[in-house]
Amino acid sequence: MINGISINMYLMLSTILFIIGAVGVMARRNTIIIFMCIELMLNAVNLLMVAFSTLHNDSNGQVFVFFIMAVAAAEVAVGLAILSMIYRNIKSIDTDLLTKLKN
Amino acid sequence: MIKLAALVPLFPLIGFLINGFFGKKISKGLSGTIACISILASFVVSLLIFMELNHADNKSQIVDVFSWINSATLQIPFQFLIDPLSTWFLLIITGIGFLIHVYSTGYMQEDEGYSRFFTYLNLFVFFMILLVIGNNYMITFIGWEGVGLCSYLLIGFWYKNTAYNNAAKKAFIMNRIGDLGFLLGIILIFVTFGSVTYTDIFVKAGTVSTSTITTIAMLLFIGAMGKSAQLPLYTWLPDAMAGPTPVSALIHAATMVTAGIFMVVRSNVFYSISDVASETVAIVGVTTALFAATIGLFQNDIKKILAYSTVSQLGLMFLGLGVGAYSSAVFHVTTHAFFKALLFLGAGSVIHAMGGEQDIRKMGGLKDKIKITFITMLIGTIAISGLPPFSGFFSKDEILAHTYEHSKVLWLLGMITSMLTAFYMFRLLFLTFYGKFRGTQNQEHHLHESPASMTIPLVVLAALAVVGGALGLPEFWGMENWMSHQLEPIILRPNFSTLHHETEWMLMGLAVAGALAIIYFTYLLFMKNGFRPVDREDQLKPWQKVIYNKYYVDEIYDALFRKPIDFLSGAFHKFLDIQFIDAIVNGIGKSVTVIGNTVRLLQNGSIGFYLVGMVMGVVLIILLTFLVK
Amino acid sequence: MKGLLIISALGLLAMLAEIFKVKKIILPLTLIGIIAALIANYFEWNATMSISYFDNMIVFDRPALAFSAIILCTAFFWFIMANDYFHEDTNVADHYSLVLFALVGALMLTAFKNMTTLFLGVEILSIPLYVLAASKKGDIKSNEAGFKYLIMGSFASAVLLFGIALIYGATGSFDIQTISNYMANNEGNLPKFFHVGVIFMLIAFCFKVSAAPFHFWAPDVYEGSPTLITALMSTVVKTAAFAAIFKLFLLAFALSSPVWSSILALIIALSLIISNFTAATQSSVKRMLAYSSISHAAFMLMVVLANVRNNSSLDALIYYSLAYCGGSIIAFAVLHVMSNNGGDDSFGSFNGLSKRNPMLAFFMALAMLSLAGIPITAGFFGKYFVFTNMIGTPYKWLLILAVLTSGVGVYYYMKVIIAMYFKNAEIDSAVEIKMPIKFTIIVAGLVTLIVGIVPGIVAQLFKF
Amino acid sequence: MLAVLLILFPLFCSFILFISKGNAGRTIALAATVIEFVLGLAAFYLFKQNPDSSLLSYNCVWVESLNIHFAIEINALSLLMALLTTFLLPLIILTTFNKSENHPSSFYALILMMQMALIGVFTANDGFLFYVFWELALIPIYFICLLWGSNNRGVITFKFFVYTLIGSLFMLIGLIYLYNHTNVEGHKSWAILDLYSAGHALTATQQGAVFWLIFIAFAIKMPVFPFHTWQPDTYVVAPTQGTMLLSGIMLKMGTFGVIKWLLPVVPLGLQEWGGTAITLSVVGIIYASIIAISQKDYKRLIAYSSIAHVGLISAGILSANQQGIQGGLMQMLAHGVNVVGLFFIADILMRHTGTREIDKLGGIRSMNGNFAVLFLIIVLGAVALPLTNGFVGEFLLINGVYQYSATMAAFAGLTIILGAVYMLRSYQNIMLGDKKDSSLAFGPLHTNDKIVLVIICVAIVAFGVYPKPLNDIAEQGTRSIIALMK
Amino acid sequence: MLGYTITQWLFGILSFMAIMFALMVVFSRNPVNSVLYLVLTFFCIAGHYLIMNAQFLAVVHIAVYAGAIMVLFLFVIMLMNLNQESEPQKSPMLKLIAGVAGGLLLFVLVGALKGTEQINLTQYGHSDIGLVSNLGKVLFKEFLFPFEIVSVLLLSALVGAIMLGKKEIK
Repeated sequence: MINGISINMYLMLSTILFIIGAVGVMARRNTIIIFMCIELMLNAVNLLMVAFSTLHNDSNGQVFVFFIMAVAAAEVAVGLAILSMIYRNIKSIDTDLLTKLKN
Repeated sequence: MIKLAALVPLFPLIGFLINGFFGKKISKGLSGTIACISILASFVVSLLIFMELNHADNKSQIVDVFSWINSATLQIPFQFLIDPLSTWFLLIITGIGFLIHVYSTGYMQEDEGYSRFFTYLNLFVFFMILLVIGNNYMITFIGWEGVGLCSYLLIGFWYKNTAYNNAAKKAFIMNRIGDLGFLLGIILIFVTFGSVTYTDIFVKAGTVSTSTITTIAMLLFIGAMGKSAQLPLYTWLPDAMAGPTPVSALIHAATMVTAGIFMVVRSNVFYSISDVASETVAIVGVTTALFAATIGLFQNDIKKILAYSTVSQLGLMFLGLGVGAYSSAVFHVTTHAFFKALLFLGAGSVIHAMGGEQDIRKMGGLKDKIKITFITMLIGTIAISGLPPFSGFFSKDEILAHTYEHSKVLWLLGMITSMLTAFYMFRLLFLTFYGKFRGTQNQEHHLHESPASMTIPLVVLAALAVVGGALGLPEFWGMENWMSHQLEPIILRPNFSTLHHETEWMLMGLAVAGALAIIYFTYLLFMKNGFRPVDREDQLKPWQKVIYNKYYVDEIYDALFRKPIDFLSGAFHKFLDIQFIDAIVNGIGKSVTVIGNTVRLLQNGSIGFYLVGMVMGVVLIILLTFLVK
Repeated sequence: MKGLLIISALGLLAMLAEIFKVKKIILPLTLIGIIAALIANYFEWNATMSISYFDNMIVFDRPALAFSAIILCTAFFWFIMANDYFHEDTNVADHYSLVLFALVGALMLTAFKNMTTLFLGVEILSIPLYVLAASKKGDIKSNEAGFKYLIMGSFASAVLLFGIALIYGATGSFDIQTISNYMANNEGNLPKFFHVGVIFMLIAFCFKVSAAPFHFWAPDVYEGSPTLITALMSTVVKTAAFAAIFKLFLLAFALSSPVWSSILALIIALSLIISNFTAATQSSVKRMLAYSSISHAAFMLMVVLANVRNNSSLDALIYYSLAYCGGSIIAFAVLHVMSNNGGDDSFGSFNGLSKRNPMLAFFMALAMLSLAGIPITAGFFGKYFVFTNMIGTPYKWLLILAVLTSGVGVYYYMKVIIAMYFKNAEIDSAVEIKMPIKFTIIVAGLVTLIVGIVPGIVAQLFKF
Repeated sequence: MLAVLLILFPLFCSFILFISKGNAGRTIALAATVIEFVLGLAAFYLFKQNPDSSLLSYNCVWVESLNIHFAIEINALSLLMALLTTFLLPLIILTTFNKSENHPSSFYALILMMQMALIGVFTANDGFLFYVFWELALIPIYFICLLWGSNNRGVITFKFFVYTLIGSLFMLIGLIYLYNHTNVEGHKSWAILDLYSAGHALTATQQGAVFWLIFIAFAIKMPVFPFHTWQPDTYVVAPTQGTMLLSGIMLKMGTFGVIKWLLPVVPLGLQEWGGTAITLSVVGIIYASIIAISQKDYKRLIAYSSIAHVGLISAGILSANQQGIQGGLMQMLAHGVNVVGLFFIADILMRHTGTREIDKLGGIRSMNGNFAVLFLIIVLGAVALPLTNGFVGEFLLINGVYQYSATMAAFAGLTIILGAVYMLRSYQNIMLGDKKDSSLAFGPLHTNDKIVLVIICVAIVAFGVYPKPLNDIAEQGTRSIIALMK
Repeated sequence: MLGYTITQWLFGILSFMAIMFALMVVFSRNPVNSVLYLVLTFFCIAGHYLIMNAQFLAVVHIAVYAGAIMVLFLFVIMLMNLNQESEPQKSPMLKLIAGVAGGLLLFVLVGALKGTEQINLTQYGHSDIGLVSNLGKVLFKEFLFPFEIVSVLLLSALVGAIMLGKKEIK
């Protein structure tokens, strides 16, 4: 129990958020939105981490969240760079146009 | 001398090697001489051995040469057995062989394959000697197959002629069928007795169950059928007449075809133990005899007639074996060797004179042109027809007497056979030598007596055919049957005739009377009424046609075996091998590509789809791990 | 540890070198640095006891050092081979530093002792590779490769994080040792979601080593990226990932193997089938190699599955990665050469190579044989070790499957050899190779051969 | 030491050949193989003197961690096979002398490498080493067929390669399985005797599994029906020398393997499955013989006949008694010599007349008598006429099979008849009669062709008449194997 | 109220909003909107952090995500002016499948993520772990190495981004 809220609640919440993010990544074809959905997934994880760390009274979890944030930032940076490059090349960021490599 | 028994096969071998390697280089005369000398030498040796053995008190002596195959308990030494049987056959083989060699020097004079011919002939004699002299079934088998090979080579001697080649191939394969039986028999013998050496196994034969013995005897007899042209494996022998006539005389009359008889006599222990086996032998024998004789009636090719008569005579011998008259059979082998060789050589001389013509319808009136041939052949014919005091009479009569003792039916059939024999033999004689010449002009004034090299053997053989009977005079004449006493040591149950002398006289009388009657009938038919065999087949009555075409046996075999196998061969190859088994193998190979091409469709390049795939994977895994329990 | 520091320092130096306009020295500098790192490794190897740094964040014990040695050697030759590729490119320094940073990540993966370092290692290894995959800016295929790699990679790391979070939740710690102690202490009443966490991590790593059904990214990315980067991915990344897998699933989570072993078996079977069968139908050698790398991953996973808790599994992994690195370095180098000589990745461009450049053809054939696992090449012993580990397990059917599929494997590897020796080239101009690449190919070839003939030396080299 | 020399010398020579240029290769190769043959004879002599002379065996650690040894020994079995190999190789080299291959030296180099691997297979006393050599033998022959074969060889040789490779991988698993069950003071071992004892220790079912795992490899190699379909095609497309190697020696790897690496390993498995295997072999005999009858291409005919022969061999060996195995050994030697002779005949026909189509040929007898005689002798050897080398083996084999089952023997014996049928038929169609095609011409043989044929014929007759020297060794070897099966 | 404490109410509301906004992120057509929704989601999550008295983290969270990353997103969107319906409604199939897959995943995870009651809590006591001082201690003591090594990560991201971003110098 964290301040009267069962850890299961947090587990469920972050799971749901995680899955929403996953669905977004799967379903959307707009690259930007896909990135955002990934961020969403990472945040779900963050939430879970924090929840557990509070549960355990252990600050490691929260520290870990910092690292996740850093990584997220890095990924976004690189991702957007690639994105812009793609846009430069094909003037679009629709994933349906990114299927040259197949079979 | 017995210690040197190895010499007997050695001389022909040497002859073979010399002719084989240098035949082309040396002159015809020389190679012929070498061949003859080698045989003569081994004849002399055999003679010495024979005499020595007669005086020796140990009637079966073993001569070791070298050890051949060892496999644990299976010990097969290269070893010779000198006993009355083998020595006697040695004498026949080398003796007759020598005569025929001499004859051949004349007969083959014009052939370009002269030295090759003698090479084969020597090789044949070598193998034939091995066959009879070996002290175990393997050595016998070596000779057995070896002579088969030589007959293959000699039948197909004129290799340019496809028909001859086919005949040769047929002979070899038919023999092989028999040989398989023989081989299995040998193996069974080994499995049963742990040895294949005669001197070891015959003593143990009593200790084994009769059924096994029967199986062994049967298997061996299959071999004999092949070699000695008994039903149903006889068809190769008439075709084998494709070979040069001396070959027919030596291989397909005097020696090789009697190998079957030799082998049965050799293994008489088994046959005496197993009645089933010997019954079979008798029945097969008499059937063959009758069957072949009937075919003989309508043949027009002089050699074919003799061939069928050979088959039927062999049948008689097996009849003798079947009824347990082993010595009589050997006796008949001997006499038959004399007169049949004589007849063949005579026929050869006729053909020689006729310039290669073999159809008796185109002969006639030759008796003045080629006197010696005529007389000698006359003697031969009388001998085979079984008129006293010629050799054939005694041997045949002995067999028939024993048969009568054994079973009246078989005896009757035997009688009929011998009468038929008399018929077709005299038919041959009359058509060939009497009446007026029916051949072409230039054949007519080309007619001439053969050279001495050919006539001398004829004369010698004729003499033998006359006096040969002396070897086995009937006991009830109060004379001792030399042959049967000679063979006593090697025969388990020598059976002396138990008939009343009256019966024996009666049988003998019947035989002679029958023969005479038939001869008279033939005389009326062909001399008085001048009956001639029709020229064209369609003039025959249906039943005659059937016989004339040898009961269509060859055609039946073709339909039963050759064609189906050829068909199967094609079918297996095309359908089973290529379109089934290989197709499966290739199919597996192809399926790779097929599966691959389907699987790679998953890789459709869309991220969304990939991720769905992954998520599905996750779902599946979680499901399997945690929820499916 | 020192090795790791040296490499990261190298990364920085490479960037500085660009600033001070002394690009020429980068390559020699890098090579020297890598050698230095190797030497440092060597000393740490012989150190009496393995030192743990920063509260057990990272420990270079012997397995770690062994794996990192392999990685460093591969990297060494890779740099030699890659230098001409860099010269035709404008921002050399960036490439160098990125690759070096990736190496840092790889080294961390061999030596992590804590989820944090694990996670960071994965990311440090991946992010530069995302960039490198996309580094052919003009080429949309390359972009696409980078993009796919990035998206799916981050998806995978999200999964990984979720797993870590769950495990953390159960055990209250990120420290590997603590976690496995925790498992040991209350075996039996481990919470269910802990196992879910383990499974999630397994999945994430299956993704990293591209095992089916998480392999989708691999073929596309391998094909799209510049050939040399593909070489890097298929060697360094795989080795590092397997080092991590070894630490996690053969040491840390060994106790929970009942939970995941059957799953792993399934994954392996799937990977074997999909990879081999698809590879057999490829027309591009590069893509074929991508698929084959999947099947090799499956083979190495078998070692994990066999889960023989002694050095034999470690030997097997090390040996297999060595063999595989050798083989694919050669293969990709040859591919690189071919594309420089007016060929493309298709099988067709290998036609008649035996006439155009016998030496190249021979070593390519050697590499193919090794990858196909024919004696007496390193690859054969790799397979052999795997079999020996597997045969004791209840998953014998997997062995049969492995045999059959590697039969298929022989098919597509042989296709290359046939093309080289049996088909006739359209263009029969001689293929010329630059010295460094030739050097790399020859050395790798010799290693493949020698290690194949006397596999003992590897065991001699790494005595655990 | 001599054993090692036997293996290393060809390897060394093949390296020399790889680097040598031009037509010197031919001579080098011939010299090398002849020397190798002399070495083989030396081994034979040594063995006669003292079967367990230290020169004949060698053993050193190869991979210590896995306890793999480079353990080779020339015992009775391997001696026979080594003799066969070393005897045939010079002949095979000699057959190439009047046709010009491209890259001759590498061709010979591959052949010699092949020889090395073969000797290795026959002498290896360490399971792993055996497998390695087994695979090594595959690669050179694959390249020989691939590079010097006739058209559309690609697919066919490829099929052969993959087929045999998969088979041998199964064998590898079987061997590893055994290895895993070995236990010598606590650690595993690859030594053959330990593998034997490990195999004996297994339960019947396990042994059955191992039996099939290992037998598959051998069955494909031999090949036994129904794993044979790669063989005729491969034999036909392969260059003559390749075919000779495949049929003359490589095929023996399978049969030899059964004797040394299967029978003593899994006695129970044999009891359970031997019958099935024998049945397959016997079916193969009849099946292949019948197919051979209607073959048009002489080379293909020989290929099928070879399937029939090897079927008999494997049936005899699998019946696992003294006669069967010994016969197998003898027949392996005989068949090696004969089939090489036959394929060489086919090659000569091809070279002189430009065709192997039986129906197109004919009447050659009248054009070249000597050739006809030599050909005939080889044919007789192939139909196992007494006093040719073929007979001893065949008799013992049928004998062995008979002791297993009379009916089987009867069926197996059909090979005597069918063999005669297809061999004589083809001989007649090719050599006898009149020539069907007037343009057909057949000049005198080249000297070295004649030499090869004569040597082969001499061997055929000599070992038919006096097989003792080899036969004794075969018996000795068989005894030891039988003893190990207990 | 209704037997729930304030925090529980807060939790409920925040969770509801978070999920709603998250869904909006996924389903809104216009990227800009989804950015905004995402920011809102982040705020909710920050709220959760506060509930769990991880105050510092909440602040950092807002700063980093809403402040930095989202702005970055907006920049990109604006630069490429993607702020219109840039997604023609093709392939609803994929969407459907994706939805199904997500549903299944949810289902199995809900099924699988059991056993939180088995967690045995080790350390109790001071509940101020979320405070800067604590985090600082931990971060610069145990987590020093990761902290340092992250610099490599960021550096490589930096380099990579620049390398890809800058135009070819031809």
